[in-house]
Amino acid sequence: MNITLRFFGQLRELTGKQEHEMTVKDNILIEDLEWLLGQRFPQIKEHLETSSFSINEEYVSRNAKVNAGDIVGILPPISGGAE
Amino acid sequence: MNITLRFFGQLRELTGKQEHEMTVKDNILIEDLEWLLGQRFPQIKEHLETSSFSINEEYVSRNAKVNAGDIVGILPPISGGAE
Amino acid sequence: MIKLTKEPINTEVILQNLEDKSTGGVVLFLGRVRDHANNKAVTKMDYDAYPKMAEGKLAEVEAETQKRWPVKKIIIVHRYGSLELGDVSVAVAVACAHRKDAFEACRFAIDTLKATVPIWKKEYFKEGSGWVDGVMPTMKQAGDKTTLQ
Amino acid sequence: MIKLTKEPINTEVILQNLEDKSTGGVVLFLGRVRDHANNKAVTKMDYDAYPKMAEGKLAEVEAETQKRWPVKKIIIVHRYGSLELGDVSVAVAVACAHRKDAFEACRFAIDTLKATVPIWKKEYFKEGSGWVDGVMPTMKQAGDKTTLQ
Repeated sequence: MNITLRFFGQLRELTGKQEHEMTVKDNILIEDLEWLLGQRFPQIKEHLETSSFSINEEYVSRNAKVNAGDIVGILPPISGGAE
Repeated sequence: MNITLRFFGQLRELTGKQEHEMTVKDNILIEDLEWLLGQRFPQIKEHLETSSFSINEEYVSRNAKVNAGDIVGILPPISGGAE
Repeated sequence: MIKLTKEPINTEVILQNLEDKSTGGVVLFLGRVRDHANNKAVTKMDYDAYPKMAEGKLAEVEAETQKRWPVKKIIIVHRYGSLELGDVSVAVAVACAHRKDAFEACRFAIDTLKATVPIWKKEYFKEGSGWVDGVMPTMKQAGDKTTLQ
Repeated sequence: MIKLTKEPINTEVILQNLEDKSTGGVVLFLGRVRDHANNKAVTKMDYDAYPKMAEGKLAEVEAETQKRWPVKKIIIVHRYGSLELGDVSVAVAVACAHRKDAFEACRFAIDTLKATVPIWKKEYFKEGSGWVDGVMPTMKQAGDKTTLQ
């Protein structure tokens, strides 16, 4: 199935990509996608552990299932607002 | 000696006076002045106990001494600002 | 900066005067005349003040707040006289490097102001009016709660 | 009301929109771009956002704050894009009948916003730049601290 990845902040800079289409096995879990991303984008491998994932604009846990056509966000630690 | 009294808020309304000159015995204590005021202005007698006193724009306690020429404020409970 | 004034409080000017590139957190508190009190409709509000003393106490609030928190800028303005519904009666604005300090300092300043600055409110209702019950002023700041005897 | 915008944040308009005769207490928090971070001079700041998701999270912050406090009006505006020193990056304004609620609600809203809204900051120094270390977003609000695994 096909899904769309979106990278933000430092991850966007490191991958050089804002959006990226990817073909993955049906109903892949986020934790397996995380492993795949580490293979495909070794430059962000060390950041994936501290990143969060979203599916269609909602935070999800590592055991969430991805469906065909989903938009998966890979979100480094957030730092909005002021301290 | 002569002193000047200043009334505020409800006390000003009840006495009908903003400022009032008064002759009192030298070095009178605030607590004795409070008693005198209750005699002179019976309409505020019940309010004096919950009021505060100032001498020359500083809060003072009941055992403070008043000097000639002092400005004595009689201040009902304050309610500035918003809740 | 502190100010006691009969003029309307201009929040825009206050925020302009609070500009400071070294501060990341600004907290502004505004007290406004509310249209109700104890379930009764209020129509307007008079503020009586002991002006010279109130200015001295406002300055003490400013100094004590600066002593307790790393405040870069602080502006306290209190209005008195006759106010309409919705009018701002008091503004406290604080700028600090960090937001935690700005919140705490602003809260301390308004709480201490309420406990020490000699200002009295008279509420007007559709029928009648009355002075608002207040508190005995504290000798110093809200920190020590020694009430005058 | 919530807004995510690339335009400068107009605090005057925010305060105007917060006018309400039934509320006696208003607290406005402003986050601004600071000229220093970790003892290094900052020259400007870029804010990256996941816009659609950030708007959803801002709306959740608004709703949760309204659920927990008797908030009459609440306005949350976050800016993103390229900001200069002193620019307001975020504004949270709350109007309540009483000031205690206004302070607590405003503080909760900005703390929760920081913990949940997907926005990233990149600091620029005289030499070089770097993404600001952040926090793992919490699943829900700052109230429950469940961090995503």
